[in-house]
Amino acid sequence: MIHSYLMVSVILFCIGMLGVISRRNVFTVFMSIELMLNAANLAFVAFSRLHESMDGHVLALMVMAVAAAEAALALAVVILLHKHKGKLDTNVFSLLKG
Amino acid sequence: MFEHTLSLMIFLPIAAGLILLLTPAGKGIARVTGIAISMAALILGVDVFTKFKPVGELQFTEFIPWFPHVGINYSLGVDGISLFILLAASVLLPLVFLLFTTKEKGYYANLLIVQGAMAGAVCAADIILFYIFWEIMLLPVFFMLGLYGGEKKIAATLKITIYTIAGSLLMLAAIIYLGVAYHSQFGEWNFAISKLTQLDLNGGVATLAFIGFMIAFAIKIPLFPFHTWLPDAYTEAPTATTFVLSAIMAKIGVYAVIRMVVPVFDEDFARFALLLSLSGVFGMMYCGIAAIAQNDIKRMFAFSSASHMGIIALGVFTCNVQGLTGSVYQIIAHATSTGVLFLFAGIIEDRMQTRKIEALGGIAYHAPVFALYFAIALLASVGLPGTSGFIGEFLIILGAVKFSPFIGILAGTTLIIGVCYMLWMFQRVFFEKDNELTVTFKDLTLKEGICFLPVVLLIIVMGLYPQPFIEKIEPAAQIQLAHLADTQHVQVADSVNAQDHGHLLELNK
Amino acid sequence: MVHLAKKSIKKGALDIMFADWLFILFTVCAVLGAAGLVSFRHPMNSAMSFVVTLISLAGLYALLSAKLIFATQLIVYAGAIMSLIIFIIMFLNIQNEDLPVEEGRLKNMTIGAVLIAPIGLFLMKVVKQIPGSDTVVVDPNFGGVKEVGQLLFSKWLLPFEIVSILLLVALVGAVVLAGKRGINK
Amino acid sequence: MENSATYLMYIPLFPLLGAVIIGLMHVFTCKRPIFEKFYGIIACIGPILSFVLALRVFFNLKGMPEEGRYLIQKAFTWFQVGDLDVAMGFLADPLSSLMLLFVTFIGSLIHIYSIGYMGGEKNYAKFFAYLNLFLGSMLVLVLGDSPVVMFVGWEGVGLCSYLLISFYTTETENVIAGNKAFIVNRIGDLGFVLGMSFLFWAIGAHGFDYMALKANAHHLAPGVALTVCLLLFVGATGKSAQIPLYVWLPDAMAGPTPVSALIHAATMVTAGVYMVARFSFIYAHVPVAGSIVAWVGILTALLAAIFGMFQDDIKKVLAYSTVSQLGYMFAGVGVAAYSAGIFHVFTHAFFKALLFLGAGAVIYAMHHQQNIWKMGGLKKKMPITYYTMVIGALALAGCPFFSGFFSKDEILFMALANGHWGIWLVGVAVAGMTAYYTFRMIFVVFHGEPRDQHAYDHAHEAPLVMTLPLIILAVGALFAGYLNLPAIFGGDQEVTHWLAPVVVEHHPHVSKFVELLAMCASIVAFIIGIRLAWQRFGKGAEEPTFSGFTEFAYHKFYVDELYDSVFVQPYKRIGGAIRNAIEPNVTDAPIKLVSQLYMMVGQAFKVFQVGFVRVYAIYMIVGLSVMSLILSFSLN
Repeated sequence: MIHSYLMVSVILFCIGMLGVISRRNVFTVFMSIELMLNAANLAFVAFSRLHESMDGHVLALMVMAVAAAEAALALAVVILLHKHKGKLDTNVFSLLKG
Repeated sequence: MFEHTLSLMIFLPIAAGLILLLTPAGKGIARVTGIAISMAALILGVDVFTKFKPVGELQFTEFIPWFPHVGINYSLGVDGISLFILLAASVLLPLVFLLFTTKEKGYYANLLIVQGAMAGAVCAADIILFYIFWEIMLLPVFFMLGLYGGEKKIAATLKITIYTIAGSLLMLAAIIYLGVAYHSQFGEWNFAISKLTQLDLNGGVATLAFIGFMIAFAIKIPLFPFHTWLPDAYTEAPTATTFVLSAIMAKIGVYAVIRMVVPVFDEDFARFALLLSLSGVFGMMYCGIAAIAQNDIKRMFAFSSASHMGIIALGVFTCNVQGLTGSVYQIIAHATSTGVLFLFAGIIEDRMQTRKIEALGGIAYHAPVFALYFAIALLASVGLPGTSGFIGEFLIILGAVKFSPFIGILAGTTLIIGVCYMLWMFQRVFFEKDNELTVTFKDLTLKEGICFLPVVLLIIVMGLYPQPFIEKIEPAAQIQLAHLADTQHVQVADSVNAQDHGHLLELNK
Repeated sequence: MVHLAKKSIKKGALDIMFADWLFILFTVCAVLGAAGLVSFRHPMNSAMSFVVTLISLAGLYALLSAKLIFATQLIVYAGAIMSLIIFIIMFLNIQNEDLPVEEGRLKNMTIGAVLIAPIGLFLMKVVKQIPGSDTVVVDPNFGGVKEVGQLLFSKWLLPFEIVSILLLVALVGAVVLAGKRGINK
Repeated sequence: MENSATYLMYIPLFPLLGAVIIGLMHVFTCKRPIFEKFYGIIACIGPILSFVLALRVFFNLKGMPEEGRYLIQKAFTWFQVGDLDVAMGFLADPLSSLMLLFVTFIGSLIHIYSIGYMGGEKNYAKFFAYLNLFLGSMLVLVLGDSPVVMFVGWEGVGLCSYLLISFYTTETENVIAGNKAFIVNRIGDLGFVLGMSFLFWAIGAHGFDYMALKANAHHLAPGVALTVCLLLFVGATGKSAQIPLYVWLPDAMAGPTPVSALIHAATMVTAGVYMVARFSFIYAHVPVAGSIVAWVGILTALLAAIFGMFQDDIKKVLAYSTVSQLGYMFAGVGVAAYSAGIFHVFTHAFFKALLFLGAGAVIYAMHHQQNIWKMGGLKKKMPITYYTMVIGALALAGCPFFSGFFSKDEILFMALANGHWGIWLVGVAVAGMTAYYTFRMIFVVFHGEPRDQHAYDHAHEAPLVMTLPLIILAVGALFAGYLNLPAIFGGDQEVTHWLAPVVVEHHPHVSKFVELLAMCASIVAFIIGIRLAWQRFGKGAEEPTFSGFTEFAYHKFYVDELYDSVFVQPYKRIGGAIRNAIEPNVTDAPIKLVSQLYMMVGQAFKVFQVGFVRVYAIYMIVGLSVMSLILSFSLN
């Protein structure tokens, strides 16, 4: 029973990864990351149910807090980048080149 | 004063340095802090020296469990060998803070950290603790060299980094091997140096560990083929850093050999002693000959320093008490003579804006006090009797003759080689005709003269009345050699049937 | 306890059926939403489809008796965070020409899927090997606000405080990053 | 303890203190000089006080029974490591007391002379500081009660010699001469140090002072004893300018003349002879070593005498004659005639100091002209100098009844008596050559017509502070020989008896006839030498030109050039090679290799650094994917 939930978690996680690596739109990439976080949350809750302990719930809460913080920062960065370059393409931002 | 004197000597400068780095203090405050802290360390050092009893065991011990389940503890202590390196550091470093006024805050902070870490490295009685301080000690040197060095500072920093990191890694591997060996022999974890000396190490892996240790320390000393980082680093580093490197840090390499390699790897040490001493002697001759061809005064001193370190290291490898005591004594003598010579070279560089020997000349006519101080340090460096340099050099040669007459004769050539390049340099810098540049040379100011006076007097006092120092060193030297002596007795006894024994071992396999 | 377990088995037949249906519904919605998220070209469409996923996930949480999480998922995630994202998308007023040209999107996604497939398969394999008991009815208060709250403020107090600092840092960071006016204009 | 004396340490201490005081005064007043004679007078106090103390030592010793005739003072433990226990100790026995007496006496005289000679010099105070330091070191050398303490003085005098040779530091040649002296001395010191080391490991464990060493000397194995003797002798050749290390002494004449007189004629250079006599308890056991010492000595005497015959610098002539006389001394101690050797040291100190000081007066009068072919006829202008120098020259040349005659003859006679025919023959020949070159110098300088009229007109007799020491030394050169009058002249060889408790020697019985014959041979050689000199130079002669062998000898057999090309140049060239070739290419190779390796690997990996975040994520995924594949298979 729990296994099905975990399977869903895995599927969502993989879709999130796919979004991160195959899309160039900043927003889509960002939301894909959020999706991966949610998939992890689902796994936490599922395990919590399995072990009948609520630590997983607490962790899920924390992940949400982190996601909120990440959203705030990431969106700020997106705004900044959009102001600088006027584009939402991740390929425009290639400052990491060695 | 109280029971944590050593900890205070270690952590006071480190803490002060870190605070300086983290706060927006100006360079004036940094320098005043440096003077205050190094003076405090000097007072503590003198306190330790006066309370030190001339026996061989560790004194002023401190012990705080740190990771007791793996046998790593915070344990400190000094014996007659580490005492003097500790003292050299605390006596000489105030000079640096007093004399060099133009540096930035980060420089003073780094110097303070180095001072604390060096004290830690020589006081550590636990090998892991030693390793930690050893690494802390090296870090600020990279910064000082890389940030405040001369023209080719990056290349020099790169060289010293590659060498010392390689050495450190080998040493770490060897330390871990020692811990594991102790665990397998005694069934518990322990990294205290005094415990590790009880290990019975033989076999290929032990030899590898020995080589690991020796390479790490040979790089630091530096012994002959590992010396190439030295001329560049010493030449490019700012004066005070060169001073710290040559006067104290190189000595910690020798100290580590005496303290860790000799008692722990007694058998391997005895086996490799001839090779090592050859390396020491050859390094002495090689660097001494190279020194004569240098036209940069600092680079010449760098080679001279390497040459002397070869002789100092040789004293350790002779495996007898005269050589070892001479070596420790020479450590202090060399710190006061060559270290001070580097400071003098710095003064010349500051005033003349050049280090080229050809560009100088006739300084003695315009700066008699400076010339006098310089000459005294130089004579100590060439080992003239009546100065500190002679006692150590004589004892080392004496020990080397006992160890092997051939090595002894080669070691004796240091008397000639040293004097050749030193006199030639002195002639071209201080004598002959002065030129437009050197006419403007200002003699030492009153402050500089007073700062250097104690060191110059120390050179002479240590030459005329060395016994108070030697009586503290000798018992410790005897203890370090005790293991070695046992080993040699066993070897002599075993040498007759060693071959049969070997066959038996193979059969058993 | 034995009594309770028996009761759950007896009563279970009908409940399980219903819960299974719900599970299937939520799962399909979540996966479809996620698929939409990664495949739509315009971020607005992606965001809307992501909202579907989030709400479905909230349903799944409810099925797992995580009441507090169910509520926070709806309020904080689907509510606050998503509205923030949508707000920003609308704020930037993204037109079609602003979007990056992604011609080989399908090809990319296929290759990506091939790359990711082994990871997914491996994870599934791991999941299958987790020793799981069949559903046991839990305490009715499991996952309630009070219980989770007590746990949060006793055992997890320190991490909780650290997270609060993290939020503060994020707040300051966002202000600093986005608050700069007139850069590069 | 009756043999302890607490005043011994003050003998070297007085001049050393003087050196410190004058040195400090010089440092603080060199910018604003004060009345210069002041320094000179302070400088003279130390040596004179030491001389008084030396007299006290002498009379104390004389009052003691012959067997226990020594005074000892252990000031403090110098250093003690393991078995090695060295005290800062001083020992006065007949040998050192004799040395003490003439070192302090001649030292004092030369200090007084220098007050006049150095007048008007720029670094007047510095000169006296060095001179005092030298005398202090020399006294440490003489008084040291163990080889190590002796070595302190040994190196100390070497240092002062360096400082004083290169005293006029603005001229590069002077500094180079100083360097040469110091470095060559250091080569000898290496022998000394090694000799000490071998000696210590052989018999030093029960005490490393002369008393203990002498008591244990019979434990020495013959091979070790020979090694020790030869190594110590290497030290002696350095300090006392013997083959092969004699080359520094002629160059050392670059220093001021009083320095040449004190250091390079009377005292320091005889330290080697003193040292061999000190260690006579070892040399006596190893006749082979003694023969080597004697032969090296007599060959040096011959070589230096040949060179001396062709020099044109007045001081160089005297320098080579010093080398030559030192050779005699070594021949003496080598044939186990220690007292004769030391006696020659004693007389030589007088007449050679006298000659140097006289030469100094001449140079002073001629305004620092040293070439004898620019002088001539000075007899009328400088009568005191002339007559005192003639006395000195007669003593040097071994004229009968002058001091040099007795001491030199004693050596030659002892060589003959101990069966060293060859040494005796060479010695007699050298005696003739000595007479020749000494009087060649006297005749050219003082007789004939002035060759440089201008300089001659300005020449004048030296002031009293300079002539007074000359006269005193002349008296010494005349009568010092009578202290050890051999039995054949009715004397009872007082010096030999005085030294007998210290040095180990035996006196073979030889018939009076042989003794007389040997003496006649010496006298004949002396007469031939002086006659030849008179014939050639007595009535004035022009500067000769050299060809063939004489040219070869004039250039000192090109030994300096040989040493330069065999030792100095290769040394510098190796240094240069290390600097230019080995350091950058060989020893730096590993580190260059490492950094190049890093560069190459870095270049290789640069390809992957495209700069797109997404691509980095893809790398990560690829890694994860591969790991997953592997793990999936391994999970089965």
